[in-house]
Amino acid sequence: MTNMEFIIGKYNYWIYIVLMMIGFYAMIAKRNLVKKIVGMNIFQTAIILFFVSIGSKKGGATIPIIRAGDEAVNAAQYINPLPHVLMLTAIVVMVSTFGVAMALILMIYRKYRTLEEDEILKPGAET
Amino acid sequence: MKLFAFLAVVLTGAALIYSTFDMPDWGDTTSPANAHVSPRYIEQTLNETATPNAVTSVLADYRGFDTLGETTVIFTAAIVCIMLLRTRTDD
Amino acid sequence: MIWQLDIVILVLVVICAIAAISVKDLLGSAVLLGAYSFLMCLLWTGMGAVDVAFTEAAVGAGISTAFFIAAIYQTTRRTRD
Amino acid sequence: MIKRNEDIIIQTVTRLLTPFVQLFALYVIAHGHYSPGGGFQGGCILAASFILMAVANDVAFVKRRLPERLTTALISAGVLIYAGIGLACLMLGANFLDYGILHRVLPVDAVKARALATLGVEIGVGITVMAVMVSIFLNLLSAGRHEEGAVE
Amino acid sequence: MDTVHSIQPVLVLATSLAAAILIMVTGDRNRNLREAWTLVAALLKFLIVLSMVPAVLDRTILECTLVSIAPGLTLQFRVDSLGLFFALAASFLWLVTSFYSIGYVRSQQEHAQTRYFACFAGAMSATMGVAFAGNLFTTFLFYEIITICTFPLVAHKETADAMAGGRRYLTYLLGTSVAFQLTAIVLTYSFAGTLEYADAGILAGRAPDSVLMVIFVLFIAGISKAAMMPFHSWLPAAMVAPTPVSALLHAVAVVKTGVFVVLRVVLHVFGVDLLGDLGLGTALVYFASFTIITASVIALRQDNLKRRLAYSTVSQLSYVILGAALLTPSSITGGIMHIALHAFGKITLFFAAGAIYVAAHKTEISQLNGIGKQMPFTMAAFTLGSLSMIGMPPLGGFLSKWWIALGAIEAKELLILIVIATSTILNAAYFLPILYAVFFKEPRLGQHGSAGEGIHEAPLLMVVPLMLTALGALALFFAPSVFLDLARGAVSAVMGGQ
Amino acid sequence: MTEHAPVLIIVIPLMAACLNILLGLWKKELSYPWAVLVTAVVFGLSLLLMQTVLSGGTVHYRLGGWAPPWGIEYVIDHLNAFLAVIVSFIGCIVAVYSRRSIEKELPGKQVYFYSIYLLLITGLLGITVTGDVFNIYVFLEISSLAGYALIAVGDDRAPMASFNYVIMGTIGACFYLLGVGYLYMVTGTLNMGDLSRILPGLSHSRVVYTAFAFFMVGTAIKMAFFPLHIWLPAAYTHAPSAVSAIAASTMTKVGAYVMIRIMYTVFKPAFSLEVIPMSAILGWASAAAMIAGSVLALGQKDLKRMFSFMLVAEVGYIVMGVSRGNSTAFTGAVLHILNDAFMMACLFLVAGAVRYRKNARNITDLAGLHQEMPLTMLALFAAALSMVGVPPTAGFFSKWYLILGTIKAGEWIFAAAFLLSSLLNAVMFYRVLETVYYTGEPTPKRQGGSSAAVNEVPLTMLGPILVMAVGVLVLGLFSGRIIDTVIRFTVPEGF
Repeated sequence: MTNMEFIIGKYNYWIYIVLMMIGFYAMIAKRNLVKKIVGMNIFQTAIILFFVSIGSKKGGATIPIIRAGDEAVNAAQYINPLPHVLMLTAIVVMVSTFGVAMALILMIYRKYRTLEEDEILKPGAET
Repeated sequence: MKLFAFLAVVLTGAALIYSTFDMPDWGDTTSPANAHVSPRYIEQTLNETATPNAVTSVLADYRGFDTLGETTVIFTAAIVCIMLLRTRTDD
Repeated sequence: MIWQLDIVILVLVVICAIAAISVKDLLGSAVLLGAYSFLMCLLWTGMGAVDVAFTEAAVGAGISTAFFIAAIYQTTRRTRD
Repeated sequence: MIKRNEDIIIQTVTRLLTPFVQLFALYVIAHGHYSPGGGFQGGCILAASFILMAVANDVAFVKRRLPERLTTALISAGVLIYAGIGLACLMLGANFLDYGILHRVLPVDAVKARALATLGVEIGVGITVMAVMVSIFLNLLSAGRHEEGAVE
Repeated sequence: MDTVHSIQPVLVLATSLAAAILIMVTGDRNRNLREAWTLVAALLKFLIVLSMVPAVLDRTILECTLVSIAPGLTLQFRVDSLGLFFALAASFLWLVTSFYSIGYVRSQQEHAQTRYFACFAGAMSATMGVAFAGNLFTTFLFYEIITICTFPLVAHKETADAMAGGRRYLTYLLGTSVAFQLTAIVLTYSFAGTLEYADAGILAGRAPDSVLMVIFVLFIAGISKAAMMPFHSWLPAAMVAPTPVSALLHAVAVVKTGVFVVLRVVLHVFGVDLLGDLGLGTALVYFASFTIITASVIALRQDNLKRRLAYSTVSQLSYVILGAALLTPSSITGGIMHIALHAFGKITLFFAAGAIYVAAHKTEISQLNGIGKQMPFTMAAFTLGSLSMIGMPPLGGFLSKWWIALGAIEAKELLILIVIATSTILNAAYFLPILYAVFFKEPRLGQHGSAGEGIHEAPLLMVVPLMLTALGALALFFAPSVFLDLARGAVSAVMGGQ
Repeated sequence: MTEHAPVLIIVIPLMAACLNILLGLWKKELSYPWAVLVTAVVFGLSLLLMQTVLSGGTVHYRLGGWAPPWGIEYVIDHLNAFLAVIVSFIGCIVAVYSRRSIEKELPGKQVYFYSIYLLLITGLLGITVTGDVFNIYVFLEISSLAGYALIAVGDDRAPMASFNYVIMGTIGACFYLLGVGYLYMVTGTLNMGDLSRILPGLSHSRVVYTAFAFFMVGTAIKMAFFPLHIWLPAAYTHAPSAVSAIAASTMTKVGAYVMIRIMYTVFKPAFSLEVIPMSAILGWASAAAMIAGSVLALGQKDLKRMFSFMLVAEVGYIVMGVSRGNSTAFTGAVLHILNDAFMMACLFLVAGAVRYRKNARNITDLAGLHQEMPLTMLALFAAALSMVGVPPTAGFFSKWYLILGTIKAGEWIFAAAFLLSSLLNAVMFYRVLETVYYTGEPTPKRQGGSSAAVNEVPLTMLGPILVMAVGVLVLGLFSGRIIDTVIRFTVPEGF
């Protein structure tokens, strides 16, 4: 395996890791609650990228919608639909979590009038 | 804190990249992920569910229960938001 | 997909992600997140995941951004990091 | 943005656009068998049309067309449709969600029954997703006070 | 030796357990009825225990398996000579103490009497459980229940002092039993595969010597109810309890449970032969000797009567362990006998201390000058009790010391003879001055100038029991037959009929 | 109906949650009886399921009629059924309890509360019965979302505690999902049975190692395993009482269940314990959890916070037992899942009752409560004994097996950690019980009749508390039978 082939074979995974780490960093290091949520979003999207990468097929495979009249369907011609299905579910989960987190942020803001974690955690910050 | 987080992230990332060396290549048609379970969905979706879009047939039929769960997740999210944000307590 | 385009999008995705978590304005963050999602859609379409891309376009770039902006509208745009 | 500004252009365009968006959403839901799309995507687009309305006009405008009690009911109704189809299979003697058995009550064979049931399921999902998205959005936008109509 | 299934041991437990429940249900509404439950249960219990004596003397073992919770963890009762010996002494003394308690709390108008009597009954029930336990698990179970039931009794006064004493009590007993005893039990189970007592021991040949030694040390450290030094300090601390509690629980139930469990471990878990082979017996002998001497020396310096008695108890308990650890038939007989003989003597002393407190409100020894004239009966009993402690014939205490000394000669541990002699001298040194002061010193004129006046005997309900136990200590010298037969039965069982 | 029980225990609470919303639009008062009814039915069904498993062995149920690995399959063996019975029972009891406390703590939100409560039960049961790794993720998210919400509606700092939980919970769930992805990548299947057939041949792939690591970290976060427990104490302290009770007693246990499934069903013991030194890693971490949890609990003033830290320690117990690699310790761990569910439920329910009646949160506020709430305090006493591990309460027996197991594995230090933790628990509960029984108003010397007015919580709260307290005692006596009939069969092959 040449270097180039190796890189082409893996670079998608590397990008997913980079994105995931960006999100991960935001989730644990950022002080602003909304930024944490943004990080969470990036994190989850990166995972979706990873799953989609698993399912992809090179060499002429097409989207998994079976052409009418195709009698003997050859699986190699179509992209693997299973990761897509899983990721549809994951997206829904993602947006649900996002909505809930936003609702929580609203609640927190109502109580503390700020979204900075260190200000919230100060004793007596409640209004 | 930030430095610690950065270090943790870099270390995790490095470990993950290391693990990619054993992965099947991107887009490999014969990788286990593409060869074990999924061919049946593609080959049989028309015969078994009369639905050309394999994603739809897997989503709503083969793995329909996942989708029921998914719908429940979003249902939960809605009820949660209503409960959390609702300031009125009457009605 | 043409691999050069693929690379460009990948680079843009990473830039958008970094920008989204580092801008000092949450509204800007929201928009950048939307852009990030949309670029992701392109990437996935390129890989043949049309359903996922479609959903992400509707959710990530659409509904999520709307939620985000609604929440910011109710709270604040300011952020210290 | 959400203030009741009398921007006539935006309001008019929205009013013109909304039916088409909604029609497209219904198409996406119904055509999920043959093209990308399905309940979830369609539901999102349907919700987007209402969100567009809320943004262009105000919350009360949407509330008149889609009262809160209705959205709440629809949220449940969608899930119930889905689970109900599953239970119907169970009642007819097959396993849960085994749509094939539905050919006993539908005028089609077992394979077609699966496709039809899939459509039913997608409709259920679509209803829920639409109602959920609208409900969450309106709640976020008005910070839980959208029953009162206009927001400050 | 045959084994018979019998529910008698369960009945023994059930009587006082039922009493505890009935006492709680009756509560303060009807105090006579509440006290009646105590008495009825005590009597019933004693009778049932007595009814088992003939069978056990016939070398029959009564067994009863209640419930098998898990392999090894079986709730099982087994009445053998040793257990019955302990049960007999304890149940008789409970009966006596019940009368005494009623007199005491009524005259003191103690608070929370319902709790007091309920816990009393519960503790007795658990003591019987230990006496009849057929395996280590059952023993441990009831051992813990005793601790928990007696805690409210120790802390009964609810003052800061009482709470501190109670806390120390609980810390030592619960702490050591969970940390050491439970570990030892777990280890025993994992090596021996069983927890049931056997006459020849269950650990022989099951584990490497070093592990056995560790287990032994854990056991001895874990059974802190036996008040071996350095785990003795809960006992003086627990003297904050009302006197009947100190009397019964700290002369009979709790501490005797401790030494009883040590006996069980020495005789039925390790077995005489194994301990002899490992040389652990000798180690324990010296350990016990140390406690005997040190505690006696400390007792010398105490002015508080109950504390002096407490240290005396610490010292005397180690006699039992000493007897067992010498591993000769005579010494073990002596050790076992000492459980009963010391109990009779010590309970008399505590009763007397309580009577003095009730009648004269005096707690310090230095206040007791000349009190013998005001309270002749009490102090006569006190004299008998202390003489028994010292080991003067014709009192019971002499017998056990005699046998232990014999055992020491058999085991060729002449040093132990010296220990016993020293201890006897020390005993005399801390008891005789009391007697002298009580009978021969003139009452010191107090600030009120009315010393000695208005002091007379405590209520009859208290004096009669203490006379009874004092006479018991006397009678046991002349007629130890039942106890002696049981003790010999126990010894012959573990020594293989030597 | 019997053959559909596996799916009905999921679908019934799910549909009931939806119907509850519709019912709520009509009559709000119906929510509570509806929730109790549904949870009771679910409990009945789970018992039925248990019966089926006991008599006929493992139950397989194909959803949608598709054969695995193409469709989703429910596989219910003794472990699943055991967990389902625990979850549904506690769910039912806490539902009964919740009426008054929710009326007080969440006025006007009962309809939504009970819907989300039912969804929580749905999610937890879904995790326990499914045989598909991705399906677990979906139900994990249902239960997590419900959990976030239920915690967020608690008292003052609850929203922030819940937010931290959202962040941690999402990381956990995402790691789990990544684990699923990595496994899918190298095996191409999501079915547990199928995975366990394929994985042994791949035991030297770095991808599989990574997947395993992701699974472990993900479940560790979900079950609040030290040192990833940081979200838990704040969350359970500030949640409404009924929520703390159900969450503390079931959510961590279900997390532990997932860990067991991953370690021993998906990956085989040969991989989890030999190829990867998981036994040592988890052993030391859980020893740290036991000690740290107990020590931290020692420093707390708030009752619920103290219990939360104890929960962290208890999770350590369970993981210790699971990771020892012998059947004795494993039996102890599974038994402890049951016992701990009861103990924790009892403790948190008591804390809730105290808060309901006295509006008290701190240990010092318990002073002298034994006169006012004698039965509640008796329940606290029973649970405390069990936590310390005094026989014959349930806690003793699971600890017995756990300690025996560690000794069997020759790990003396871990056995010592158990004892130390028990001792610390004893100190802690001594403090609490001393406050309850020996401080406060001095008792009058003579009590004529009822001196201190007994002022117990209402029957709907007291009943569940007493059920739990009695349960702690009864389970102790029956633990041998439970082990013989159920737990014996849960021990994975290869031990």
